[in-house]
Amino acid sequence: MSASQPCRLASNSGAGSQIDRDKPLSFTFNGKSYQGYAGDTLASALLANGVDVINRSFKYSRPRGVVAAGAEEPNAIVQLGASEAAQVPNVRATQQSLYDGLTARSTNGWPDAQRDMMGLVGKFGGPFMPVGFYYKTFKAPASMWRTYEKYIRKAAGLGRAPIESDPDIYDHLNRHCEVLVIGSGPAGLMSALVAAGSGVRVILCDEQPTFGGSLLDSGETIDGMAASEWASNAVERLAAMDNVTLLPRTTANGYFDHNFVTLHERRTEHLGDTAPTLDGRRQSRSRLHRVRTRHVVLASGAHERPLVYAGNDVPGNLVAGALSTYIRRYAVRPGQRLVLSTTNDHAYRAALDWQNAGGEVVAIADARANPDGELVERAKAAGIRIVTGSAVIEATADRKGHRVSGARIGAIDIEGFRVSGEVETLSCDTVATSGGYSPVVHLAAHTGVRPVWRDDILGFVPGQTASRVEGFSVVGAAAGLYPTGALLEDAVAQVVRALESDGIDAESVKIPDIETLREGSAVALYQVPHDKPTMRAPKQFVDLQNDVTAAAIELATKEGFESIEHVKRYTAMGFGTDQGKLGNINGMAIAARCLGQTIPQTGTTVFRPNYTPVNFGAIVGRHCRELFDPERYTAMHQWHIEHGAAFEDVGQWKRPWFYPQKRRDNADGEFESMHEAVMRECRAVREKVGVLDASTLGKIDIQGPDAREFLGRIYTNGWEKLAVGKARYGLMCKDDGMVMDDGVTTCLADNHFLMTTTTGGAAAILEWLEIWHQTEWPELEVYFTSVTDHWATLTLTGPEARNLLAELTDIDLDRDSFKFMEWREGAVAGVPARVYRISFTGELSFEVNVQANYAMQVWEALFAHGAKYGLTPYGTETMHVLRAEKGFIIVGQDTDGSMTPEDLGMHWCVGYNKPYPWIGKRALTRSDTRREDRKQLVGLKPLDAKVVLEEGAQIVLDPQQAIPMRMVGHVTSSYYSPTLDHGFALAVVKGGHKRMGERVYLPMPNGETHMAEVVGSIFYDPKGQRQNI
Amino acid sequence: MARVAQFDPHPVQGAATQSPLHHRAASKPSGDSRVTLVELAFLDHLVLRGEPQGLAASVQAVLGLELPVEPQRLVIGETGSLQWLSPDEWLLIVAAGEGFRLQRELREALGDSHFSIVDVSGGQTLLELGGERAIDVLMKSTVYDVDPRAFPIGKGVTSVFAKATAVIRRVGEERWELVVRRSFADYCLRWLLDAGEEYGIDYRPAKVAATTPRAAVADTETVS
Amino acid sequence: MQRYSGFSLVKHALSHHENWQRHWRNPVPKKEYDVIIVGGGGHGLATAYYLAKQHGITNVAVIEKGWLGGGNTARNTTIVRSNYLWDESAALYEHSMKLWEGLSQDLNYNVMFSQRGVLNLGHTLQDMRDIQRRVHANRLNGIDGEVVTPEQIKEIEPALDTSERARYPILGASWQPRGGVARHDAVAWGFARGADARGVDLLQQTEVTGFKIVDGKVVGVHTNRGDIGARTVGCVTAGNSGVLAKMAGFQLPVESHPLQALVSEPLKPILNTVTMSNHVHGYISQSDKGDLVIGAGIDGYLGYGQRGSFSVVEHTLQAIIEMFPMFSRVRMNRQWGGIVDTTPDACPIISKTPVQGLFFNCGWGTGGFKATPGSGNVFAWTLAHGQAHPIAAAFSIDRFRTGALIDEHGAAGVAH
Amino acid sequence: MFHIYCPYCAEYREEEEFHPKGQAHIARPADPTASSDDAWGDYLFFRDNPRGVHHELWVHAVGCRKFFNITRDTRSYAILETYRMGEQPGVTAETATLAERDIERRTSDTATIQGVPS
Repeated sequence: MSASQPCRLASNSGAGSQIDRDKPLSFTFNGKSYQGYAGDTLASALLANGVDVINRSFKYSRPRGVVAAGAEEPNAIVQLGASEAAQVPNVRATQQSLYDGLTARSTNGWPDAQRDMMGLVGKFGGPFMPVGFYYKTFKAPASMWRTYEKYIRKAAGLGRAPIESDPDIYDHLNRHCEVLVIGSGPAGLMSALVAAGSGVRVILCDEQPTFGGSLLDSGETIDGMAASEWASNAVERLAAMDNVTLLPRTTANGYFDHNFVTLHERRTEHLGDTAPTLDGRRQSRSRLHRVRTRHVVLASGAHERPLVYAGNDVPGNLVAGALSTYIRRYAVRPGQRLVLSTTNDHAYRAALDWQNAGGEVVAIADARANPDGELVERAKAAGIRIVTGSAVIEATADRKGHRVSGARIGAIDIEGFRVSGEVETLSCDTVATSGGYSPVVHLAAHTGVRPVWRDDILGFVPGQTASRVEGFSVVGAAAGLYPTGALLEDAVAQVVRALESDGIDAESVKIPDIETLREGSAVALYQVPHDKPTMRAPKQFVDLQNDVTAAAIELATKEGFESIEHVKRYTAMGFGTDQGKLGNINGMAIAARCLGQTIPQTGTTVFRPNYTPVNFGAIVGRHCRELFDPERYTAMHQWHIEHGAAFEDVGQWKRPWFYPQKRRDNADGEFESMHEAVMRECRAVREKVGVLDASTLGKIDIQGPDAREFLGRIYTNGWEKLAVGKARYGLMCKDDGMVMDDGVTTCLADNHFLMTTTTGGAAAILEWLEIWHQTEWPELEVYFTSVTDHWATLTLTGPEARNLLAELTDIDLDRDSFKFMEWREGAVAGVPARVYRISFTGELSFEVNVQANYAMQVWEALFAHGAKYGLTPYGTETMHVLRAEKGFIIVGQDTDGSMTPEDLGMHWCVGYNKPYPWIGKRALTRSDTRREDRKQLVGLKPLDAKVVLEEGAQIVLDPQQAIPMRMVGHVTSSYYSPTLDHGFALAVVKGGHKRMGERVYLPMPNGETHMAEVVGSIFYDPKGQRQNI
Repeated sequence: MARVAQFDPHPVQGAATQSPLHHRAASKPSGDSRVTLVELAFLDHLVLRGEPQGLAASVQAVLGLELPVEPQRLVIGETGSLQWLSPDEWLLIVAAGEGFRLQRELREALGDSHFSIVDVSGGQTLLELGGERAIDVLMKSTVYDVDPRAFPIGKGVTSVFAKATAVIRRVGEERWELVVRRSFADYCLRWLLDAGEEYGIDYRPAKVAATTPRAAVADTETVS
Repeated sequence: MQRYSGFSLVKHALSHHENWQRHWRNPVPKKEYDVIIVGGGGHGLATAYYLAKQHGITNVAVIEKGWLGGGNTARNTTIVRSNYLWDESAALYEHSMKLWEGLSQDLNYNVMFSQRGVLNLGHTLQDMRDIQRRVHANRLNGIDGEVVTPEQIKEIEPALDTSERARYPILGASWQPRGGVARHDAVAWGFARGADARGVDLLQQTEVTGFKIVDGKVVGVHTNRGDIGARTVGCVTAGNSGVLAKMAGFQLPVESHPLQALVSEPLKPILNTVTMSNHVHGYISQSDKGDLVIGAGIDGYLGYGQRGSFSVVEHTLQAIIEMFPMFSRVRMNRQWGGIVDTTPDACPIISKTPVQGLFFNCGWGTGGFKATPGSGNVFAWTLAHGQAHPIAAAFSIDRFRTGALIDEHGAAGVAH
Repeated sequence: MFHIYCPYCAEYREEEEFHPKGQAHIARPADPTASSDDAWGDYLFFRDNPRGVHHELWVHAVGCRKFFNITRDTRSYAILETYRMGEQPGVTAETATLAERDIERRTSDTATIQGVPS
């Protein structure tokens, strides 16, 4: 063993299949530099360096070290990352591959995990912090809770979030296959081989960098080769097939309905803090595979379960199998003198490996009276002392509590839950335990399949699969099947059956030859009795991450928490980042003992995604930042940018909001304020001519002999008389009578209409038309096609609109031949166009519609000719002011899903006598819609002309009343009108249509109260003459 | 009086035309691109709707294309391509300027039956994606199974594309076409360039000339 | 009832905590009760507590088919606020808020109600109009709230990206300082302990299989532990309300949908407050344990499976990263789902039914947790008086027939 | 994440392409004026909410844009059939197999599930 890595076995030991001793790597832990090798995990490298204390515990701040070797590790949690932006909180050292320059810190402990001051709080405060203590205190005085809470929050949590943005990217790959095999141990590899041989698409994933699972640690011989060699041969065969996708470093984290599985592939996390570029190109740090598969083969193996005994959290306590893993894969023997406590034969392998690696096995305490399996015989033959009917009842610690110093072993009476004989203290630095295995059933539970307890294997296995998870098999240790020969045979049979269910013949596969060891049966032991009662014994931890002890569970049950869910929630057992992979079954067993029940009576364990934590970025993939949500552009978008438009988000569209110009009166090139720009744009439209990019309006082409009938059913108003060449405004309601959309629809030909919708409503309205057509009126002959994007719409409006357009078109624009609410076809700037004389501003308007690819030609031609007419581009804000002056509503602004056409004063737009009971008609006669005091749309004129009422301001009739005030409505739209030179608003007011001339009040947060007069909703040109000039 | 208003959107004289991606420059040339992307702009796109029995013969006669009645089928011929979109909806893509003539001929051939033909040329554009890693780019972008085993040449589907939608069609061994809506085109392009970055993506803007002549059609049928 | 305090902890430490009493008994069902409450979640337990405490009705059973507080009480994101738009809703949730403010002391149980404040972000001009409308209405209803600017938001919650960079930049927010979060399980346990101490029988693992109805009047329930008589029955069964109503022979205007939530791994304190966004669609707070607690939208389909679709989780985390780009490397620990009973107007039903003596309190949709004390309080009054509490009157089933809906959709696209 | 057979596209497609649209087979009253306020309220707002077999309307929104029906178990989320508009379901609550009912036993939400810690 080298001085720099005191626990690393020598290269001639033959151990260390995963490490490359030719590639030493340096890394930093808690500010101190260490060396490890390529292939190490951070945990193996720390153990190799003899680092015992890796973190401090969450509640009692006790020193903690490595317990396990994989995803189940509860203790060895670190903060990773050298730079701020690359910080990753809560990384399990057992799953983090070592890379050169890796920088890690303990997540807890002040000033650090070695010399922690908070430990004092845990040591001396601990007795006053029983389970659930926080529910019982910190209540008085009530005002102090936030202060107590501040300290509680500081003490809680593990790592910290970075406070800079992630420099890396993440992505998704959608995959489809016939067979997804999760886990590459013996059962997984065998399953993949069988499935791949049939030619179907197979994905094999494993969370480890190397495929093989338990075969990598196994001393078994398969087909005459070492198990790990057999595994690598199998992987080579799979890699050569083009129907197989191999995904190492890839964890199956979520199993969703109908065989959808999320796999998280860590592509670069073993390479550095941030993802390196490849040939100068970015690659994703990690990738989420969204897999849809015909069959899932769950080969996720089993986790070894530690025993629960006093002092079981002191560094140097490990699960037995982890010793074999560290020795065989990483050539690390994390100690000198081992005491093993077991309930089964398997764990003897760890003791034999320890001894083979040059360590001393002080004793094996076997809870069974007469263990007699072959491994037991081998241990005896190796001269190891075996103490039967016994267990480690307590691990003792050195003075600082940083390392195991000894093990107290005693004869135990399992049935009676007591220490039944003498207790002997053995000096050692390592205690390893095994209470059997827990099949990794997590994924099976994600879609609601309940695990069932099996007494014969002392573990939960996935329950019988229901028909809805057709295409789901569980193989190997995950199914509670452990002997390698038997599980290979079973895996082959299950996969063949699965393929046959799809009519696929699987090639016959030879089952490898394996020697099968004679094995003694295991005994059920979870918490080891102590010579003191549980409540008085030194702490016996069940959930190491959340500092949940056996005493806590006992107290919880005494306090009436009898459901296992209550026990878990009251104690926080299983709520850690390991989700109780090591502790849950022990906790259930302890609860069961306290309640005098069996484990299955006490409850099953249900797991939720994720199996292991996945960073948010990986789940988000590329749907972030500039790709978070589509930005929709019109054909004139670049022009708007070039002309300095400020944009408004309307749905996904970017619409010009206003176009601030450089102020003429300011030499510094300062830009107009929004108010100044809008006033200028408004004046331009009212006095000269403006142009709006209205391309975002929804447009639906409607063709068919029943198109007119359909419109009559879907709109509130009548369409039977609309002549070809004319257009009409329409209102749409839902069948509850509330307005949902509006727009102008044009009759293009007898059987042909063009409907326009609001910008935000376009997609929903098309679906609305389709649902009525497809489900209610399939007999109507009509087709709907979206042409929103096909047509660009350029709205020219203002008194000079005709003069400008006339320069560019061959259409006769004369007011008597091209009337208001009509359309014509012709060329505009040489481009074929449909021109509609409709107006949303009250001014003379022409909406020019051209195929979008030609829109810029027309737009630029307008400006080429427009200067002399004062052509001004205007945005949505000006559009809002101008339309509000005219009392034109905006659905969604002046309505909120509770307004009927009548509430809006739009009786003129309701076809009361139409023959077909159109959508929304019936609701207009319901008792609530007939109420006289419904909120109705009105205009408000502030008494102070300079005041612009706040949109959303609430309206009251009596400003003197006490709070809560009786509110009668609110302001829906409010602007300053440069034309009228005063503020004005649209509002909804209870019974408003009968309140004309009344005074109302709008109390503001600053104590001011605005006064306004209720007026009609049309403020400008009430006779509508200007649009007809 | 006409039952349906037909409209030829193309200028007689030819006019400046802009694709939805006109503002996007070509990617920097690189020797090792494994994905190529080019916009095939200014083609004429028509949506044809009706009952297949009624349409098939006329479609065959006018377009020389078999009307695909099998779901997800794409038929390509000299006139252009015709793709099944739904049991009563097809997408016809033909050369620039051809759409109006074909629409007229189809309407004549179909006579009084109930159908609809809608020009959507300005509303969408076509991108051709190619190269050995084109499939990976697609897997990053759509939930549809684009594995060649499940997606033979001559198949086309409408599916999710990033957070937009696209018509996705396979036209060659490593050649795919995407039909995207005009207003989403810039987003889709940005997405594709991002998704293709790690494979080296070579993007070329539309190759077509900046003016499109009007097809030789005598007069337009309009309402008066 | 054993009193809890800091002193009691010290005292019990001396006896190794061996003498703590049960939180509640595990009684044998009686033949008959004055009132039966079906559903032992937060709302049902609160109803029982206030029936006993305020109305002196203690011959009460709460019948729970699983474990107390095991439904949506155990599965929500624990947000408490009262800044609802409409007068009727505002009155109900503010009534609840006032009860929250003294709840730990009233129950002698620390429910960890933490008034960390709630931000509802606006990202579009219409968002801001809606926010202003709601805040104005709240203030005149006596509910705290103000409209805050992006600069003020940055001060309240520095982790939020308030820059112009965002796809949907934050234009402002409503801010309710009295809003916050609470420890959800403790709410159920506190009410249960208080009800039990006043004589209420909490019957767990007891499932109602039908109602005994004679001449249109309820006289009791059938359960898997035998029939139990009662003159008044109140159903507070959230996602299962539709199923219960069907047993009683009528339909409710509710649909049961999956609602998902998720948590990160525990982190050191990083968030000060609760942040919610309708527009980018997600909400987030940090629990005392350090987890980021994140809520998603509901799945559109009916579902009793307590799970939803992964795409909803993806969309939610996209929204969270849009608002908090710095959380990209923070890891998601676990997701789960509840069953929420939604109504067409996103408001609850607290109502008599076609069966005399049978009342329902349901339809809380995605927002029931915050209402727990208020809902229990008005429902207890309703059961005690046989008619709707004045605050509950507007929440009758009848509104779906008259059309007098209280449409909160406008105010709460993501209501929680 | 449902895998849904679209009866018009004749293949299984991903859930992201579809939207659920509520209960299937809700017919609008032929003569709304003749329906009482109560009956109209029922039509608008009152829906089946079964814990079990449910017939629901979906639309293949990003696909063929056709509406169609799904018979689905709201406990297990198993899709028992999909069928076109105008067709009647082949599977109903009454005909659902014993095996399907058996799901209730195994997926009942009364059992234990992990929730949010705080």
